[in-house]
Amino acid sequence: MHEWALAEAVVSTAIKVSKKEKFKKITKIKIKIGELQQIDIDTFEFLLKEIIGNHTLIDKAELKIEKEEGVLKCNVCAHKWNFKEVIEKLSEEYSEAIHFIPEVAHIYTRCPKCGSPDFKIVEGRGVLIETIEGIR
Amino acid sequence: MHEWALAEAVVSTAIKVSKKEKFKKITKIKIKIGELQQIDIDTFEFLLKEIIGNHTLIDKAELKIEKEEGVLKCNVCAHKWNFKEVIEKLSEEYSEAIHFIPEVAHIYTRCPKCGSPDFKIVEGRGVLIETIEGIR
Amino acid sequence: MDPRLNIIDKRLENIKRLIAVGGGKGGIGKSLTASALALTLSKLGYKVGLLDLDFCSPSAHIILGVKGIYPKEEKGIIPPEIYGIRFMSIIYYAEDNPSPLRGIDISNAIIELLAITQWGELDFLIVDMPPGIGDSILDTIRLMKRVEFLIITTQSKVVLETVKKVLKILRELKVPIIGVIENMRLAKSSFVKEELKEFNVPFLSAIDFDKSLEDSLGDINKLSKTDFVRHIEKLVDKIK
Amino acid sequence: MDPRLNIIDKRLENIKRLIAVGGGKGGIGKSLTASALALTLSKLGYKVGLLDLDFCSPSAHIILGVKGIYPKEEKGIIPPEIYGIRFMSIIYYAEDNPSPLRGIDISNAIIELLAITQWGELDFLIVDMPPGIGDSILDTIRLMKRVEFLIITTQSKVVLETVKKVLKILRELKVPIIGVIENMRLAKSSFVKEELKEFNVPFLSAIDFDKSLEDSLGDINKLSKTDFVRHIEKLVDKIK
Ligand SMILES: Nc1ncnc2c1ncn2[C@@H]1O[C@H](COP(=O)(O)OP(=O)(O)O)[C@@H](O)[C@H]1O
Ligand SMILES: Nc1ncnc2c1ncn2[C@@H]1O[C@H](COP(=O)(O)OP(=O)(O)O)[C@@H](O)[C@H]1O
Ligand SMILES: [Mg+2]
Ligand SMILES: [Mg+2]
Ligand SMILES: [Mg+2]
Ligand SMILES: [Mg+2]
Ligand code: NI
Ligand code: NI
Ligand SMILES: [Zn+2]
Ligand SMILES: [Zn+2]
Repeated sequence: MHEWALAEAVVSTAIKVSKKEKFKKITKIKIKIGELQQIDIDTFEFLLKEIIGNHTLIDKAELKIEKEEGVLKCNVCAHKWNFKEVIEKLSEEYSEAIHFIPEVAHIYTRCPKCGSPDFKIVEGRGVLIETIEGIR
Repeated sequence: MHEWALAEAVVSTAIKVSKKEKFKKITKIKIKIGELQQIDIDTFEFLLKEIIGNHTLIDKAELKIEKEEGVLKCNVCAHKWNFKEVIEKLSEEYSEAIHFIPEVAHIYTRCPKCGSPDFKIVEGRGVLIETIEGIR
Repeated sequence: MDPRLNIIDKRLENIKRLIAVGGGKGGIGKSLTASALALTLSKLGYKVGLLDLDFCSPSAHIILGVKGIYPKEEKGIIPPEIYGIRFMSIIYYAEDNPSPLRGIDISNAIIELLAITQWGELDFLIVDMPPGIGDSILDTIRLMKRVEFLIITTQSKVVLETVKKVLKILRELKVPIIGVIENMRLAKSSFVKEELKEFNVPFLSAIDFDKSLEDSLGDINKLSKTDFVRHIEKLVDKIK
Repeated sequence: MDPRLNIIDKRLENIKRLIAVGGGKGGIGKSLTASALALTLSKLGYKVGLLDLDFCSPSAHIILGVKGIYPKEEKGIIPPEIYGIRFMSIIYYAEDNPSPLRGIDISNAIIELLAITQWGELDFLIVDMPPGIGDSILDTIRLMKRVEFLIITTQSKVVLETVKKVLKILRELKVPIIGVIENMRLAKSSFVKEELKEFNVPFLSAIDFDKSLEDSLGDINKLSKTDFVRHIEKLVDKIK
């Protein structure tokens, strides 16, 4: 469960933001999980709930977690593709490596059109916080 | 007039796009010139007109050239500032270097708040084409 | 918002000292120094971590002969221990494949590693830097806020020119500089000392060029007996 | 739309051959080879350009002793000539200041240089590559479409491991590889040849480690008389 470390990062961020915004209570956190990181949403929610349970500031927060499609764009031929198209062909070992460090997608996958490893991860890389809501 | 090389790049791009779009005539080109590159708009327009004069595909195109403010954002302290704030304090030599290669702003300027050279050029770097319009 | 940036301080909070081994140029002995330093400190009984941040040419695992170990998953990733050193490197995920990573990817991978690695308590985290004054060093300075630099140089004009640039930028940014090691010395000369005088940084050691060093790479017993490691053992008092 | 990307082909169209000198690692003699090669080809009467793409540790100007020259502005920038070589480097704009450029900035600066430099007619453009498999090499491959690579290595395990990665990625991307030069040889050995056998690339030369080479850097007369340059002169037939 290395995901725990990322869930803790989300909670840390929420607490930091709420201090800045002077929230008495955090009511809602919206999170996007990029496809490249291949994190199971239910697992992540479970871990998050466990961690926020220890903080009264945030323990009642509604968690909204959504998947974000992995979109890649080739710097050579400008082709755009979805991570789904390439993940299926990957061995478990390689897809696990991408799970830990999404950038190794440049090592184990290629532009489906021209074969280049030189592409941008446009969206859907990893865990992002969209919004944090609270009451003052 | 090293700007000529960039003006030629604009015209090359317009011709390339019009081939793809099957334009018979290019009617309008909208260009943004980022502040970091410190290119005089009238000069650039003059050079552009000279170059498009040689191509019937584009010689009647309306040119719309606008300045884009140089916006920088610090990766360390998240401060945002405008290139105008720092350019005034620069020697002519350094600002000319930035005119040629805007990235050397990282060498000769710093985040006004924390002093870091580690900042993003958010916008206003150099010459960009916004739109190319034509008739088929 | 990138949540990872807000957990890195916590991941590093139980590390007493963060020492990056740099110099800006490649091929000057940064990886050898970082590896030898980690090894020496570990032998002295300190709790030591070694982080190889050179994603294109990771070398510490070759120098130390690391093979067949892999991090454990437990509330993050736990670096496996080798010779008492908690060792973290891109090789666990990249193996020996080419890593065609642009700067943005290097930066993202560094942030990820720092956010998910559970170092635990350490006396020293030694960071083996890649060449360049790019994403890796900028992120090291930005994210490992207490980092100190140990600078390697050689007598070469081209190396010194770059080392001076690194010293200049570290000084400007008020990043602590532990000192300079002159490596691969071919002849006694005060050239390096004089060239770096203006920076007023401690000159820690001069290590001779050692033809037989290469042969000891990957073999911890041979390595421990080299002049190189002996030099590092001697200068470690000035660091710890 | 970035207009610069659509003019680079035109800027390079009157250059017969584009040769990048690489190897992935630092400190293996890429800059020395690139400089010596440019010099040798120029002496042979070819029209030669030299482009230093190492923005953090630019070295070609130090090796060749370039000083006090600056490009002319004329429908772009025209590289000044030195020893018959049209020489382009970040130093005209960065001088000897530290260049804290992230990958995105390096990429942008490369694109700018390629878009505004008017090389004119050249038989050879020699490109001195920085270490790494990052923005510089990816942009070189992407933007200089006809580029061929000349690969430098040493006998070192850590160097070879990286050189193999570079060869792997070049082979995969079908970028022509002119051959490999083994540099800084300390002892005769077939180690390098054997390690690189699988890549089936021409082995061009083995250049010994030369203690006195350093002393000739910056002095074109001394440099021309070194064993290093003599080796390059001999192998140039296999390249041109
Ligand atoms: N004192 C020395 N004598 C001889 N060879 C050395 C010495 N220090 C380093 N080397 C060799 O130089 C090469 C580069 O060393 P490395 O530590 O990988 O440098 P860097 O990390 O700075 O690129 C290696 O082959 C190493 O064996
Ligand atoms: N054959 C050689 N013998 C001795 N020193 C060498 C040799 N080749 C290169 N060097 C030295 O190695 C250092 C690095 O060379 P350089 O060309 O700058 O490498 P790179 O461009 O790969 O970083 C320089 O100090 C140079 O003088
Ligand atoms: Mg190294
Ligand atoms: Mg291997
Ligand atoms: Mg070099
Ligand atoms: Mg100087
Ligand atoms: Ni996991
Ligand atoms: Ni100009
Ligand atoms: Zn592609
Ligand atoms: Zn700042």
